[in-house]
Amino acid sequence: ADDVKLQLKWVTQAQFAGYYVALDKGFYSEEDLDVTILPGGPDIAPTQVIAGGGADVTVEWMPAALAAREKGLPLVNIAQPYKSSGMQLTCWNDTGIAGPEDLPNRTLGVWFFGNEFPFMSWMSKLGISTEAKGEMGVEVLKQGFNVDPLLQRQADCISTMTYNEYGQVLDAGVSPDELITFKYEDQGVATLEDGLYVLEENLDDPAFVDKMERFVRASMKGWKYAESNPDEAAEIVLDNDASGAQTEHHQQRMMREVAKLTAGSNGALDVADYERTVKTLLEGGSSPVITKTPEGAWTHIISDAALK
Amino acid sequence: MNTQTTTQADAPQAHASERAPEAVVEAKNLDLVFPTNDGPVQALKDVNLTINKGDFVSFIGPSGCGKTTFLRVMAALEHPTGGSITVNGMTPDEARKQRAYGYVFQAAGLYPWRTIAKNIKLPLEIMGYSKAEQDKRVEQVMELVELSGFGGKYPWQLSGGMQQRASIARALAFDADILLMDEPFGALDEIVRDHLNEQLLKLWARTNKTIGFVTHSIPEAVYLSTKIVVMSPRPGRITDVIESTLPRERPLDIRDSQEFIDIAHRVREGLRAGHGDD
Amino acid sequence: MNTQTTTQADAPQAHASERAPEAVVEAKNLDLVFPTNDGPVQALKDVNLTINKGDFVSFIGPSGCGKTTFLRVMAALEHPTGGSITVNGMTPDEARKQRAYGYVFQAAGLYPWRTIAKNIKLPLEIMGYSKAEQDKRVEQVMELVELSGFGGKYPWQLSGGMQQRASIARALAFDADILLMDEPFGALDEIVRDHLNEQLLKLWARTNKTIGFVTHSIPEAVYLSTKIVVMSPRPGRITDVIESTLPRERPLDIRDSQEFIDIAHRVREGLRAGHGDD
Amino acid sequence: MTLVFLAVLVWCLGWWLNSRLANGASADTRAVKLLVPMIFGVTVLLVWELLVRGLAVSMVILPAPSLIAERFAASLPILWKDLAQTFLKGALSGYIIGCGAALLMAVAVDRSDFLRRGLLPVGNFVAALPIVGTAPILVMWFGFDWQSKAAVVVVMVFFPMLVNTVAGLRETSAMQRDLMQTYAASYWQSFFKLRLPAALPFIFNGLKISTTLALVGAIVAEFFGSPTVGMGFRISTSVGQLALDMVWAEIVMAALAGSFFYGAIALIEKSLTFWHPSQRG
Amino acid sequence: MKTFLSVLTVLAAIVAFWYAACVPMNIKGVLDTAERGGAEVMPATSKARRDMGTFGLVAGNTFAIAQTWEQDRPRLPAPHQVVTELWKTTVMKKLTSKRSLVYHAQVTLKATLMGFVIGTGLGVLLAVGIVHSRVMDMSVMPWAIVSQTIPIIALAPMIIVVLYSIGVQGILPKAIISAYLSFFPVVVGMVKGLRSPDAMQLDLLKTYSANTSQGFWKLRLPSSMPYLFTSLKIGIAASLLGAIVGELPTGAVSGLGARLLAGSYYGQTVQIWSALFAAAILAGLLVALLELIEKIVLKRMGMQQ
Ligand SMILES: Nc1ncnc2c1ncn2[C@@H]1O[C@H](COP(=O)(O)OP(=O)(O)OP(=O)(O)O)[C@@H](O)[C@H]1O
Ligand SMILES: Nc1ncnc2c1ncn2[C@@H]1O[C@H](COP(=O)(O)OP(=O)(O)OP(=O)(O)O)[C@@H](O)[C@H]1O
Ligand SMILES: Cc1ncc(C[n+]2csc(CCO)c2C)c(N)n1
Ligand SMILES: [Mg+2]
Ligand SMILES: [Mg+2]
Repeated sequence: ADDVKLQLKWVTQAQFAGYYVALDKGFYSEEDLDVTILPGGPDIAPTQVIAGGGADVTVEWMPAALAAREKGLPLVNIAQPYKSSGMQLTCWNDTGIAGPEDLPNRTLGVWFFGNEFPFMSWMSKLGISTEAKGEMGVEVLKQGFNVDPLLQRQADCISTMTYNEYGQVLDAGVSPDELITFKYEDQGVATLEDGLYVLEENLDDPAFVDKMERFVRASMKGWKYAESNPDEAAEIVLDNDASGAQTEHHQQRMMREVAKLTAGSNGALDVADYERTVKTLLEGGSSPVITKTPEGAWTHIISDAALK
Repeated sequence: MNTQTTTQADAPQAHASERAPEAVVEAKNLDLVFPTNDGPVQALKDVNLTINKGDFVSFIGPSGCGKTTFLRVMAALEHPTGGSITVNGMTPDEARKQRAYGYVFQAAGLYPWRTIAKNIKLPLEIMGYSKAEQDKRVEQVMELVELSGFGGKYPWQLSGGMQQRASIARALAFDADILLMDEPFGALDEIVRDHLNEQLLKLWARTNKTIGFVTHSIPEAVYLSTKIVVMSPRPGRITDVIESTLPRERPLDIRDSQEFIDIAHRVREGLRAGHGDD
Repeated sequence: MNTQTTTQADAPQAHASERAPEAVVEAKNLDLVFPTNDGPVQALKDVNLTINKGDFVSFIGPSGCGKTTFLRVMAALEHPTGGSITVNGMTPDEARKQRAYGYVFQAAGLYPWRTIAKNIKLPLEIMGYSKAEQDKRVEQVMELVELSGFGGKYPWQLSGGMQQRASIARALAFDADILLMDEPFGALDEIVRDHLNEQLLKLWARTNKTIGFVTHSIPEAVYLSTKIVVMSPRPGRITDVIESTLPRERPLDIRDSQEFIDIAHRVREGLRAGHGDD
Repeated sequence: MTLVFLAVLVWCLGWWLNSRLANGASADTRAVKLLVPMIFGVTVLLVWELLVRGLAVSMVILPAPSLIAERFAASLPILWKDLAQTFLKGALSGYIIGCGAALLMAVAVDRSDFLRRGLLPVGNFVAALPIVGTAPILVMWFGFDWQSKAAVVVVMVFFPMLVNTVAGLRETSAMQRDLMQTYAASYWQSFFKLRLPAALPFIFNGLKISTTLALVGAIVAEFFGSPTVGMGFRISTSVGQLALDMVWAEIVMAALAGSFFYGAIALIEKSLTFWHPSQRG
Repeated sequence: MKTFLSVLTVLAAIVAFWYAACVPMNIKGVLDTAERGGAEVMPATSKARRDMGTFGLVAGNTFAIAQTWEQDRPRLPAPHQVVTELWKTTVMKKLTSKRSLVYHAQVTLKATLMGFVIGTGLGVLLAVGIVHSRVMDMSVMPWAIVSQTIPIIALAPMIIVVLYSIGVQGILPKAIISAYLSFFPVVVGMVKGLRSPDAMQLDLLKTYSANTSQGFWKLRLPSSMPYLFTSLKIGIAASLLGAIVGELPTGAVSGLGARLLAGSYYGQTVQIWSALFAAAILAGLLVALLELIEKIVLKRMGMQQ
């Protein structure tokens, strides 16, 4: 069997259910693959891991991948299981925030570590400075791993994923009508999340391309299975979580929300989505993530072959 | 061995006829046992001793016989496990609170972060002497022990003997009633020793201090003391107490007198007996 | 002051007529300056001395006159800043490599993690004696310094005097040609001291070692030595070298002879002169 | 490959030069004492540069020192802002509060045998709490700004400092204490005249350990939430952007600031504990 | 015995203070929950409460005090919550279960011990080199200090990636990070210890013309023993911290670090605290073990009175 090492963007959770399902259901071994899934975490930059040869393929958000490409690490998108973005800004209703125009003079929690680019683009589009609080500026906090800043009211708004942190806020006893959320999709600044990326040079190797074809095929099979069997998928994720910290309830809900985001994708990258992402990123204000339109940042060779 | 009881019983009375003696230290059936991990060590056993005001008492005996320990008991640095001891009619602890003691340790024990002058000044600072008085006294005692000019040096820059002299100066700088000295002159040569012996006698005569003095030198003990306590080890006890018949005024050449030689002889015999014991 | 040069120049010749002297230590115009932060200290100045094989040389002088320093120079523990010194015709460093020295320090300096017996064994281990030989020798020297039975104790379980005796035993345990002793008997009482003096003389007679000996006691220096070096401080220099006319066989009561008293007198005068100097 | 060979050569050369200097006649001069570690450092940097170039190591894994230096020079204003936030506000205030509180506590602990016996084991336990766990809690309690970083630093430096000071205050010899007893010195007299000076070498030991802990603690705490300025913030964001040259520029800044801090404390130590055998050399 | 009593008293005081602290720390969360549950709260809205002092809130809502010790996601969990969680995740779980703290502790312990061995071994060797070679002393020591001013948490991911790229993975990268943290205290302590013999002790060996290795084995090493153990005790605690830090960039899949992170990720404060305590207890056990060895060794050497 061929070895494949997959580096995830974050810890083991239903966000990556498709891969775990493919592994657990034997979809990978059917394709004669021996897949190792490497969980990520707050201290892991998947792009760095793949650059160091620690993985063959990685799950990454497109802004980070394109940024890495500009830094001289030629990552190529070979498949895009997530059709739409799950990122949003979640605020307390009682702070008086009703629309984006109310954001100035607020304190907002934002994820950094390569995940700040969509937010920066959005702010720049709104003409809001992220340097300091004021009439036309917001105070930005580097948000940690959890939703405490919102619950403790250290921030008026924080970044959440529809499938994860938002649920955690609700789990803390907050009811949805206490909150107001701004989906990046709705604001027109959505960027592609959770694509599969490999190093460009590897694509010259037919054996590697063949391996990836089979990998994408099996992964998509896993994703579709997970979409239709969310509870079983959540169970599989739980079985694979070595930290023993995840709860069933949370993973089941996450799986359902994730299914909404992956539903529209068959695995192939939609070029229109790609171009919208690039456009958003190029407009990223004073210090844009990427400064010029990337070339060759994606390929359909693999998805085409895999999905035919 | 039984000279002990007789001598001691007689002594105070003998003196009493001359002038009314005032007991400064009274030890009765003193015992002191150190608990160590390989069994208890009896450092002092059944020690009885009276020291009168103005006495100059020397302690002599083989090493390990408890001289240091007895001095420490007097200064309330060690507490007896049996018997009783009073100093000026109080417990040693109370006496210490009244700053009755000047103590010279067997090793110099200067503070390395203070210069010699500042080391000597230490007790004066603690006892709240005025700045001017402090400087005056430091000057005086440094001269007494022949260390003038070394005030600004740190202890490690001095030879062993010089350090020891500094520690003597430190004990003389303030007016303690009772001066306890543990082999203060051990590291000094004979000339300095003679000089310091003379100075010490002068000081004693002038101030009427009570002095407890440990030494290994028989001539030194005889020359200085009004009372010589001979001790023997394992367990540490007093084997002889010799009342000196020498006058209080003692020129250095008194050491050639027959009386001196007789006393020295008696001390030596006592010592030898102690050594034979073990 | 000029006794120095004459005595020294004469001495080797005077001896030479009796038996062929073999120079073990030869110091010529030796200078030693310690650099300290408040200026240099001249510890030795223009020291000239010859020590012959089998000599017993005592160094006596006020504290701080450089006795320890000179002993350390001989043992290559300190390096002179001027002049020259040879030991057995070599530099002290080379002599040390040949394990020519036994050294007793001014303080006992026992290793706290070794028992008394193991402390004495230390040099034997280093010099590669056999196990059996080590045990035999430790037994012997412990007896010599009257410490038999204390072999299993740790240093802190002994009084100061006992520790000092252990350190003497340590230096005697191996066959060094040259024995250097820095106030070895300072902390001992007269009886033990007399005993150890006798033992040391016997050992010296038997082994024909060359001995350098620092003491503050005039009688001790006279009783033990074939040559007495009187030093004076600031700067440290030799003021007198006295060749003893006493026979090599010396019973304890030789100390009452006129010859003894005369030599002692000359030493005392030399010492007094050194003190007057500063 | 020639570059790799050159690296080996440079290493040998540097070592040889240092051996000559350190064992030479002027080894004790101030200049040589500075020069030797400098040469060592330069050698390491050269070897690094040559190896990275020789083995064609990707810049996103380990950038060459020359690139780092370039980035450092180009980003001085940012580096300075980050330093002010993390070092001056977070680390330094935490250091002062933590060490000061530990000193006071040490005096209390030292006065009472009961406290010493009871508090020290508990203190050792608290000292063993891993910072990775305490930092998020303290960020939650004290907010995102420098106050929470200072709190992390306080927790980190408090117990090393306490343990050292308590040990130092007990360091006096029996004879030194006995001397004070014969003077019937009061507690505070013997504290200021004997125990404090005697404890100084230990106190400085604690202060020196704490300098390295303080900066590292403040930086680590920023990983768990911070405003958008600070060395830890910059490092974690830059890693995400694969701006490894910036990461290393911050690390260099941290090392510079930390070493400077350590050096300053060591200098004060030298002037206050000149009498201690370890300083007399 | 006396020690035990004192520790107990201090502990009791701390626990009492801890419970008291829970009240103001958690009151806002409790009141928010209560408000959502329809209870009468003073003041009524969360926004108004945000601007009020905690003690005012406590005074106004005394009914809520008991609940501050029972919250699900408290800002400060009450002692019994932590103890219960510890109990549940150690004694009540199978040792091999992923939810057992014992399992995670054992994962961390392996890396810790390996790092400790590497770190102390390296530290001792370095110290020996520094004491015996002036070049080492002058050139390495300052850089050893500099190495400790580098934030390891920033370096750890890079160490892992670099090691990964040369094919080293598994427990070793974690152990190396752990060693990086533990070598320094050992170097410093051992250098001090190996230099602790006083001038006279060194001079004595000189008069015997003992060679360097004899000086090392017979004098320097024995006199460094107390220092060695002190630094070993600091070193093992540092190793544990290093292993935990090293767990983060390896995906934090198991080990106490993973538990800490997961707890933090999901805002499970009780879980964080219990993992924290588990780490501290583990450190305590390791230090206690070293202390025992120290006692035995020093007693054997006659250095303890
Ligand atoms: N702290 C202690 N613990 C155990 N034993 C002790 C202690 N102090 C002294 N001893 C023992 O008590 C006895 C008396 O000791 P002390 O120091 O009083 O003797 P000394 O007469 O002063 O001897 P030296 O002339 O050698 O100074 C000795 O056997 C000694 O070993
Ligand atoms: N390491 C040193 N640094 C500076 N000065 C020193 C050092 N060692 C000794 N001295 C000085 O050198 C002089 C001679 O000292 P030395 O120890 O040789 O005297 P000594 O004759 O042995 O005295 P003592 O009888 O008191 O032991 C003294 O003035 C002393 O202060
Ligand atoms: C330090 C840190 N950086 C980024 C994220 C955000 N993040 C990375 S993957 C992912 C998907 C949701 O699980 C999210 C939100 C975080 N949480 N913590
Ligand atoms: Mg004594
Ligand atoms: Mg001397």
